[in-house]
Formats: sequence, structure tokens, C-alpha cells
Amino acid sequence: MQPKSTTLKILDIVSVLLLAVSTYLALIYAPEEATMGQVQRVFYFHIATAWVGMLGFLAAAVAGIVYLRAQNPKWDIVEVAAVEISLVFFFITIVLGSIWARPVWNTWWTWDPRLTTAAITELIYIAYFMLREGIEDPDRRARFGAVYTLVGSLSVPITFFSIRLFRTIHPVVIGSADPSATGTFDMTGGMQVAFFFALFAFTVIFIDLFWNRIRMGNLAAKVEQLKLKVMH
Amino acid sequence: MFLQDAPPDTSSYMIAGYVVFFLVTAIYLFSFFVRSHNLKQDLNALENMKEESAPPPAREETKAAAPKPKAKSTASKAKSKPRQAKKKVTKK
Amino acid sequence: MIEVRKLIKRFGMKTVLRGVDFDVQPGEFVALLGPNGAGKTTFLRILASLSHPSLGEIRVAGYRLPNEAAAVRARLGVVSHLPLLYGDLTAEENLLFFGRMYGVTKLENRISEVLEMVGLSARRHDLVRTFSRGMQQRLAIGRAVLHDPDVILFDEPYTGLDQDASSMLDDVLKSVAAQGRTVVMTSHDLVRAEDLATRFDILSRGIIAASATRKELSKSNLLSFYKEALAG
Amino acid sequence: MVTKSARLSKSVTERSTSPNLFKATLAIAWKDLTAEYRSRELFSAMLVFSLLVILIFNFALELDIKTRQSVTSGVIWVTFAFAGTLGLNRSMAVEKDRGCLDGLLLAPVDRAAIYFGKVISNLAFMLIVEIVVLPVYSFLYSINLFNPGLLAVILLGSIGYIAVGTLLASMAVQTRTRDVLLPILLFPVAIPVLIAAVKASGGFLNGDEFSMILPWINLLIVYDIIFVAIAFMVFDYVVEE
Repeated sequence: MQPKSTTLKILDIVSVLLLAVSTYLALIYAPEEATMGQVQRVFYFHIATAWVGMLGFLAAAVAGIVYLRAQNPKWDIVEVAAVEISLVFFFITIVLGSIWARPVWNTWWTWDPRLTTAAITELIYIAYFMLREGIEDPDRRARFGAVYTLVGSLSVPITFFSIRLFRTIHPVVIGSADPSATGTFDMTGGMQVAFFFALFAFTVIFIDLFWNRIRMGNLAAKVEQLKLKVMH
Repeated sequence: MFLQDAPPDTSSYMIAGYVVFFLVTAIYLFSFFVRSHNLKQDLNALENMKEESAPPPAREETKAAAPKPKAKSTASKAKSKPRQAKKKVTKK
Repeated sequence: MIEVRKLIKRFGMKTVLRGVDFDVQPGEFVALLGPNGAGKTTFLRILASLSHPSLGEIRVAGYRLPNEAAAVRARLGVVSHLPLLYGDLTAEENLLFFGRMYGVTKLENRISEVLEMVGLSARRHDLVRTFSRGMQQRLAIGRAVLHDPDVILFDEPYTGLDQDASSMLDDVLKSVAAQGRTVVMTSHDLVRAEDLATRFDILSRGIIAASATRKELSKSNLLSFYKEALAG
Repeated sequence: MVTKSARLSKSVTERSTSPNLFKATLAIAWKDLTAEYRSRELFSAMLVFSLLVILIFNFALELDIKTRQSVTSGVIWVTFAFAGTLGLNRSMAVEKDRGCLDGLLLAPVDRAAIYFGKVISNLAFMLIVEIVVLPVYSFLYSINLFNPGLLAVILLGSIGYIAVGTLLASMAVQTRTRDVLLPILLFPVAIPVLIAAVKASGGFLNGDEFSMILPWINLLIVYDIIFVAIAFMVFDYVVEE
């Protein structure tokens, strides 16, 4: 396994730096929000992790489609990497969402479209890993995984609309703001800097993690191959 | 909640949020390093075994009935498959 | 009738077939012998278009696999140690179903012909669940010849059959061979293979180790030829 | 024992033409329904299971008449969802256990025929169970369930549920954990169907005007179309080796 390429090493360092800077921006630089107080600062990482999570699940679906067309195991490794990272980030998004909800809506959990869809998406991709665990043959495991990411990623938007149709109280900060939803706030200059920087930083962090995880996937495949060769 | 002029003190929730973020990230990174460390170890163990079992000069797999390596794989934790770090979803 | 060039089949990292070359002329009855795990069943499943080859060229009944699979399947009959029949349907209903799936014309009297051939006309309206293993195997052969295929593949047809069921199966196999069809049969039972087949191929460690027609074998018997091929 | 069979020259039996998709689909559906009619093992399991679930709900949600009115659509859809999962598991397991799936794959027919054949037979099982459960439910709780809107929603919802369920069941049946895995795979993906079906059924039961229920029906239709199309396209990868 060739050693870590220099670009990857640089990316690792850059990611750590970006994380530090965006944490600074979110916690100190951005002004305190008048109505909600300090908890609003959770918002930056809440949205950034959500964005990365969705990015990852999208990447997984694309990798799934490409695998189904080409049956090249490389894409299966990419898919698993994307799903694994997104699972972690989406989990954080859900927890941050509920921590933020506690003081603002004084309940830990509200059945509103975004939070519920996030939870369902998390369950879908946990089911994805359980499906993979249940299959021995690597080719079939890859095929079934690809099919399920496809089905799963298609059901997420529909789930979101069906719940939004069900009812909505989640504050919409950007886009069609629903004034009646409590907890909305307008982003002043400082906040916007922190917000967009967090988005950018997390995207870079995602790519770094993604690349590393793919390398690890290749390493695992190589070990498996060697194991077969030596054991026979 | 809106009575006092100063914004309500919800910093404890903010701290909780960021603690959760860094904790979960740390756990994931830790499991990531453990897995890749184990894999690297397995790789070296297997590569040594391959050297032992095929010492003849010809590097590539020779047809000669090379003695099957009887020794069990000595890799310390030769897991059949790297355990995926299972994400326990602890919803409050 | 069957041409196989450099067929390789990998399950994940494990290579089960390491470059098989195999040719069968129309009307030949080839017995494919070999120890367990040599890849006999895998090879037959690839010929039967049930499994995709990893690498290699395959033509059955004049059509390429896996691209022209549908055309191959219309000219191919398969009998495996599993009867592939529905216990809750009667013999006639099973043949009706498979007849429709294969688009057999004039299905009614074709079924009578086939039941006559395998000696099950009396049991036409009985549930297959009530059939003995031997009778199910003969009905399975009936199903395999229903659409009048050019090639028939038998995968260990004698497994689990007692003495008289096996001898009855011999007669049916002889009558099938007599119809000028091309047959490939895998088997453990050298004795049975010896008096049925016109050619003997030995598959071991993923390749065809040896092949000999009945004439070439006249001097030494099949057993010594088999042992020799495995030792090689 | 074996009479000397007449020499079947090739000309006697015309060359068999491979059947079109529609005929093969009907053949598979006919096969499943006939086999099930004979053994009735699947249907009775689903039926008894549904009645038990209703009984449990009766004690679990021991309510007065008014609230029972609103909870009905929820109860019937949870019952149908569980019974459906039971049915999907059984019908695919029957195919896999006796190796019959290979028998289907050997036929010179498009894999979609297998998928649609299975969807039709699974849907038929689910509808039959629904046809029996609804009168029993309305008998037990004296609620009139025979309004056409409700039946249409039940049909639409079942189609969507079975369309995705059949695809996922054919995967689940090939894994180690088998029928434990199907609900885990199916429920998170089938949530839009369940929500839309429950809301639309509730709407019809309470007699809301149609414009209120229409969005839910549209959602059901969109879901059905998308997932039948997707399943149709990827089914090859699920059954082929």
C-alpha cells in the first residue's frame, strides 16, 4: 500500500485548520443572537453537518449507480465510505438539532419535516449496513448495497415532502421563511461569515475524510486478497 | 422568555452541542485509526507469511507444489473482516 | 453446439474457474467429472446462463452468453439435483406453467407427450408434493425437454436417488440422448457416467485437466483415467 | 416402464417462441395464486395475524367512540403493513428455498416479468386479506368502511407498499438474517406510503372534502410510479448472479 500521498497529508492539515477557524468564528466571532442567546451558535455546525451528510448520501447513490453499470468493486468501496461518513455527520446533525430545539421549542424532539426526515434517513442507512452484514459473497453484497442506496436516496425527498405536508414548525432561515415558525432569526453580517465559512470548511473536511476512508477501503480489500492467497 | 431585555442565557446548551460534536467526531476518528492500524498490521503479517511460504528465487507464484503454510495466520488480530464501527443512534 | 474459451469465474477474490476451454459437438453426451469444489456446479450454472462469467467467451446453441442469454435459454434445458418444481401444483400444472414461460406452442399435447416419455401420465393430476424423489426428478427432466431444447444440462441428477429410481432415470436419459440432443452431465457416479456418456472430461482445480472419448478409453477403464487426470 | 417414445423430430414441435412480458407475468402470477390456493398457508397466516393485531389494538387503544373514529385509519394501515411484510417474506422464501428462483431465471423471459408476476401475486394476497379484515373491523367497531374513496386509497397504498416490498424482499431473502431484515429495510423507505395512506384514509372516513385529500393521493401516485420504475430497472441486479 503506497504511503499517504503528500496532497492528502496537506489536506489533512488544512481540514484541521479549517475546523479550528470555523469553530472560532462560530463561538466567538459571530455576534450573539438576541432572542435565543448562545444556543444559536449550534446552528452553524448543525447546518454544516447536515449539508455534508446529504452530500455524502448523494455521493453514495451516485457511486451505487456507477457500480451497477460497471460492476467495478472500486465504486463499492467509495459507496461504503460515503455512507459511513454521512451516517456520523447526520447523527451529529440530529443531536445538535434536538439540543437547539430544547431551549427554543422547549422539547427535545419535534416531529417536523427536517428533523424527522433526518432521523428516517439515518435509519435507512443503518439498515443499509445491516443488509451488507447479512451477505457473504462480496459481489452480491456490493450489488445489493448499490440497489438499496438507490432506493433509500430516492425515498428521502419523498419522505421529506410527505412529512412537510403532514405539518411543519421547523424555522426556515433561508429561502421561504415561514414567519409564524418560532425560532427564526435574520442573519446579520457576522453570522453570515461564520455560516458560509462553516459550510466551506465542512465540505473540505468531508472530502478529506472521504479520501482517507476510500484508502482504508482499498487497504482492507488488499488484505482480504492477500489473506485468500496465503491461506490457500 | 422575552421579558428580560438581555438574551436568555442558553450557553449551557451551546456547550452541550459543541461537546457532542467534538466527542462524536473524536470517537469516529479513533475507530478510524484503530481499524486502519489493524489493517496495516494484518498486511505486514500476511506479507511476511507470503515471503516465508514462497522463498525460491522466482518471485512470481511458481507451479512447484510449494508447501502449504501450515502455521495459523500469526497476525495478532486477523479479523476476517474489519468490523464496521457500528453507529449507535442514541436519541434522547 | 457449446464453445467455451478461457472461461474464468471469480467469487470476490476467490478464483473458482481458472481458464476453462470446452467444446461439445451437436449430439454428444459429455460426462463432466471431478472432485467436489472443482467448480463443476459453477461451470454448469454459467453454461445455463444463471451466473455471469468473470472473463471468457461462451457460445451455447449458437448464441453468446451473457449478452444473448434469452436466446440461449429458449434452446436450453436444465435438470439439477433440486427438482425446480412447485409442490403445491400438480404435474400437469407445473408443465403448464413452464410451457407458458417458454412459450411452447400446442402445449396440451406436448405435455401429454412428455408425461408419456417420463412415464408419469398416470400421475398427471397429482400434486408434485406427493411424488417420490425419483418421480420428481423424472418430471424435472420432462420440464427440461418441454420446449424441445437443443442442449440439456444435468447437474448431479442421480443425487439422492435409490437403485430403481436411478435405473428408471437411466432409461429416460437414454431416450433423451436418443433424440439427438446435446447433453452435458456432471456426476460423481463414474459407473453410470461410463455407460451413458460418449465423452469424459475431468474438471479439477478450476480447469479441464483431461478429456477422452469413449473410443480412446476403450483400453483403460474410466476410473484409472480419472485418477490419472487428478494426479496430473 | 418407459414406452419407446416416438422419435421427436424437430419439425413436429414448432420452434418455441419466447413469450412476451405480459404472458410470462400472468403465468407467474397464476402459478403463485394456484399454489397458494392449494396450500392456503400464506393467506391463513396473514389473515390470523391481521385479526390478532386488531385485537391487540383494541385493548391497547381502549378508547371511546369518538377518538376511535380518528384512530381507525392508523390501525388498519399498521395491520396491513405488518401482514404485508409477512406475506412478502413467505412468498419470496418459498421461491428461494426449493431453488425455484433458478427455474424462473432459466425461462427465456425478461427479469421484469418475474418482478411484475411477483408484485401481482403479492398484491393479490394483500388485497384478499384486506377484503376480509375490513368487514371484520367495521363489524367490531361499527364503523362504515365501505366508501369507495377509502377502498381506492387502500389499493393505491398497497400497490406502493408491495412494489417496494417485493424488490426488498427478493434481496432480504438472499441474506443470512432473511425475514428479520425485510421490515428493517422496508419500513423506513415505505414511510411516505404509510403517512399518505393513513391521512387519505382518515380524510375519507371523516368525510373531509376531496380537495383536502387530493395532495395525499397525488403523493401516493407519485410514489407508486417512481418505485415501480426503479424496481423494474434494478431487479436484474437483485436476482442475477
